[in-house]
Amino acid sequence: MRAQEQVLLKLNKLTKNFGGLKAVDVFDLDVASGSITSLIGPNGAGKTTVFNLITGIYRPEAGSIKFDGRELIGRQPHQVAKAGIARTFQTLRLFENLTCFENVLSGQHCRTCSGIMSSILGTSAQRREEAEVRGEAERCLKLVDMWDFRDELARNLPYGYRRRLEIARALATRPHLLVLDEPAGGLNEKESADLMELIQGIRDSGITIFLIEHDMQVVMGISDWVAVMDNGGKISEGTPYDVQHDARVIEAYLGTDNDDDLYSEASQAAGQRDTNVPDNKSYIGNTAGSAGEESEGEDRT
Amino acid sequence: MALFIEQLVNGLTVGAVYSLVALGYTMVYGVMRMINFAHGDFFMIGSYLGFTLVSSALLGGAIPLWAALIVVVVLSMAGVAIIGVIVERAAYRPLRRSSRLTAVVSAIGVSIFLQNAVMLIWGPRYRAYPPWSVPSITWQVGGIYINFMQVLILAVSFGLMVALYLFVQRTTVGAAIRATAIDHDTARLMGIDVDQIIRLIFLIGPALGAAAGVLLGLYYRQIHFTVGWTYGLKAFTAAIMGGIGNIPGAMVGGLLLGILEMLGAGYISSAWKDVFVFLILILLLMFRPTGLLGERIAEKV
Amino acid sequence: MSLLELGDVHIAYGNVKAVKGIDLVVNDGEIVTLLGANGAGKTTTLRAISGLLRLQSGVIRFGEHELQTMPAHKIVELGICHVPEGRRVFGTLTVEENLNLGAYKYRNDPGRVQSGRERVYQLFPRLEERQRQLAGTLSGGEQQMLAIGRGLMSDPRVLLLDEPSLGLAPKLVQEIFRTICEINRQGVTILLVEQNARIALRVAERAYVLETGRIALSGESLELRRDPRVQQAYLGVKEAAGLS
Amino acid sequence: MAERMGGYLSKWGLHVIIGIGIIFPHVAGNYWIDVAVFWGIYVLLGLSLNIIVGEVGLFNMGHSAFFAIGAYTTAILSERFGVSLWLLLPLSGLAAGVAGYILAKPIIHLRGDYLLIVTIGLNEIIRITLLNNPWGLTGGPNGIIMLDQFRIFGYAIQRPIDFYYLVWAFVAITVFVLIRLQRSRIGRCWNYVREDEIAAQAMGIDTRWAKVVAFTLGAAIAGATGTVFAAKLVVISPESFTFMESVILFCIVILGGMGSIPGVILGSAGMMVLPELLRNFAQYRMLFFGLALVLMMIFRPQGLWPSRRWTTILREGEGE
Repeated sequence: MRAQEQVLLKLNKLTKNFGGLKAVDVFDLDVASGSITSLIGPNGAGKTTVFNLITGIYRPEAGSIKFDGRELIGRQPHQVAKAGIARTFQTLRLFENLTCFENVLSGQHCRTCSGIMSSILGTSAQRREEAEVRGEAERCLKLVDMWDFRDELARNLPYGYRRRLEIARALATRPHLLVLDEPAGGLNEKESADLMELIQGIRDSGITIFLIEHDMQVVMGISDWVAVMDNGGKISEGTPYDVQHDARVIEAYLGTDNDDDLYSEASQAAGQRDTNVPDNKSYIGNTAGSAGEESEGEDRT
Repeated sequence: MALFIEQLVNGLTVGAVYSLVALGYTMVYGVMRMINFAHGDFFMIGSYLGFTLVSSALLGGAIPLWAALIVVVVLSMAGVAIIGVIVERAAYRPLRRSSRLTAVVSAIGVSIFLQNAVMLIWGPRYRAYPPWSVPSITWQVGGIYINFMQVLILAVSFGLMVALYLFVQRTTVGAAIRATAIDHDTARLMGIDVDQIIRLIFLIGPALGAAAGVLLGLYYRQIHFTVGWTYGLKAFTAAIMGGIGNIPGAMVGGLLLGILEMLGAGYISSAWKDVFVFLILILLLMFRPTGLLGERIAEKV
Repeated sequence: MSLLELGDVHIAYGNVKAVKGIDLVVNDGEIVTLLGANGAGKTTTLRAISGLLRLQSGVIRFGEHELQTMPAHKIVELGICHVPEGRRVFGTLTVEENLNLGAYKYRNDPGRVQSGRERVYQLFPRLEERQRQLAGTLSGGEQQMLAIGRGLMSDPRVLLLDEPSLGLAPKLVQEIFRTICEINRQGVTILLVEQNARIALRVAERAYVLETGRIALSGESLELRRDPRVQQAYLGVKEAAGLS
Repeated sequence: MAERMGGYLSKWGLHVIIGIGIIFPHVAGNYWIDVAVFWGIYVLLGLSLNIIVGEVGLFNMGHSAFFAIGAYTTAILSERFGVSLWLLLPLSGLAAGVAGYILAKPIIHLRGDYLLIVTIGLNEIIRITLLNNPWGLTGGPNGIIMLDQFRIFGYAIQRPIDFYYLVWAFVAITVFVLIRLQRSRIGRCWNYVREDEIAAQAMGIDTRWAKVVAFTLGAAIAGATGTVFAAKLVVISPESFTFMESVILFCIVILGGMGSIPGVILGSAGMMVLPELLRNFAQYRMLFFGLALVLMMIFRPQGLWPSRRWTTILREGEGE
């Protein structure tokens, strides 16, 4: 069934080293057009590096990235954006001292063309374009339900809204593929639920979604396809259900050690603590807890 | 060949002075990420203090001339170190949390203030160290001439640089300086009083600058209240060449700059030597954007 | 018995309030954990205790001292040590230099520094093997060991640990937490901030749950683990059930 | 004009200021009119540097190099070939702009302080080159004497009052152009680059291009200002284009408030007019001036008239 779907983004034998350390190691993945595809894996597995390779921030040592049939390797980040891939960042990168409206306007830059002269002269073409740009920004802000915040500086927004604003900004580039790096990081349950709805809405509007996420509730709830990464390589992929029951995935997340002795020691110290350890499988649902704010590349640079 | 070696020795002499001044720039930058534009003026004040001390009765002959000169250097260093600490407290500490450019303008204000203060105290005209302040001894080594001042400059500069290097690399306080340069907050968590470290930096840097000022005053004899800018700019260039924030870098950068300058003067023309130096700087930075020994800064994404 | 006490602590970054009135008590000898999502104010609270942040209002009491106006280095001298999130070892310094800096307040007492290092090497033998190596070349787990070891060098009465499990493989997390229990047994009181609620609630006696700058829940770890709200929000129990 | 300045001033306030500006030279002495002329020239230079430093956040401390290129282009072409100043105005701008483009292209990727020293280096290279009188073009340290003036239907603009109106007319035009740019796609993209370069790239902005455009435009405006300066000063020599000059321009932008047009106008007043006002203190005036700069930064780090956004960050920086 999967073979029949149209592939929008095709990663083929992607490899990236940082000073001898293989961050991404012969990684393959297809992202089907119109799907929500998730990339999961423990911290340091290389997920964010894959995103940085796709969006042109890093250049791979080997492999290819085909987007809609065209090769992306060698393109600058702004060219990738122009080609139709928009992204958000794990550690938010908003234009902090600009208003929400101005933040979203930035997405339209690569879809417009007025230059210095027409801006100075205020030609009719320029004014028309400006009106369109503003209209589009308004649409994107309203889409994420943030129109009321349009004149607020990005830095003054509550955390949850900052995440949404970044998505709105990315949408303003009118992408075919939206790449989200831990969109639910730091959100509470209600905010995560709203976010899932938002992401599904975006997908339904025809934009393919590729995301990294630690919150398994989000991943399993909305993904059509899940790929699992560990140590730079893909260890499993499939539907959410398949992945959850893959022994290799459970191992990657949990390690194989039995951790009973830790707790018995701890309980000796405390006197009387519960040593009842739940079985490994349920732990998967909890990896939300280990979602870090750190960038993955850190250990490697 | 003789010309080459002669210019090399001249270059090393001037370069050693640049290194001393560059150390002040680099240490302040390393710890505070700030360019202290007033640093050249510490150098200039040092040369004026030295001038006053030399002209006074100090060189009366009670102690040998070279020892008296060392005393002059030490006293000037102490005087300027006090000024350095005062400047830090009054003009920089209140700005520590503001933007870096704010601190740059404040430093420029300090520089204008110090220059004019010196002008009011010592007068606007050129001053000259008395001719008897330096013994006119010249040695001939393998076909080239080396004079007393060159030996004194090389000995004092290298002595100070080795001492500084050992202090920073081998002592716990030195490690605290390096730690503060890496991360203020974590340094504070170690129990390091960051304010105290910064005060220490503003004691050492200006003191080294003052030593350079006295030495160069003795070497060229003529001093003026505006030379701080000229030499400050050279030393700043040296610090950047070596990789700003890096202590061995400042030493290497200073020596390299001195040698380049003197070779440029010898082989091209002294009118164009600074053009030659800046061209090399620009070329260097085009290929090594963070200087010779500067760390590679890879921005975290 | 309370060793460290926070009373109605408020903290803001600019005009964004991060902590809105926290009361918290840590008793001598305990392990207490502070749980909550990203941005709930956990790290901010620790930074306020260690003097890196100023309070808007409130009191932080440590024994007979009031910490809220004290500079960070004085707080270290009193015996509170904060091991920051993300390890923050000094990468271009050697392991040994890092440890020595941890004992900065004993810098004039080489014997004390020496014995401190021996204690750390006993807890983390791997650090001894690498004492001459630059800290930046250590693996993530080793860096975490170094960060904790460096903290212990000041011989603290209270250790503030911020996310010691962050970015570590599960096996290493267990190793680190085993050592944390060991340190506690040696008499060091521990205030632990963790996102990994499951493991934190196992080693801690009591826990506070922060939500957007306020304490939402608090109590014995045992009770909290059975509290359905905690199970749902932090342990994923509901989802776990849904999975299988 | 009035409606465009509306973002900064009430319409009424603007009219009053324009009114005062028109009346001023009729009540003031020639000395103060001259001060106002130089103020205007520094406003033009400050505005041009503000594009680079304030809008895009590039540390350029060698801006007087472009000013020099413009002034020398004017002086040389006017004296040797008798080219009219009205023609030289765009020509000098073009020359400086082209120089800016060529010089900026290979160095624009440098970060903060490294770019700062390179621009200082360029400034020095150009100043020393002018000083060394290559091919006998620049007249060495004595410079070039330029006798031609701006002429309007044969009327030579020579008196201070004429210059006053000329310069401030140029200021008005430049302000108009810059406000248009600030509110356009180009101006916005400069701010995106200043705020976060990586995010700007991810939004599809060619940040290198944006920076080079800003640098070129800033250099061009400074170059055109060089023509006005040459006409006013008569003697063009390297000492007008030193590193110190660039530092003053840099201070104007920061003192006024980065990215703020009225800030530049006030900042130049601070850097040019304040020392004149301090003349009563005779030899102490520069001492006070240095002190004033420090105090300004301590008590008003966001600048005299900050643009809206910069206020917020600096205010919060203080509070922490």
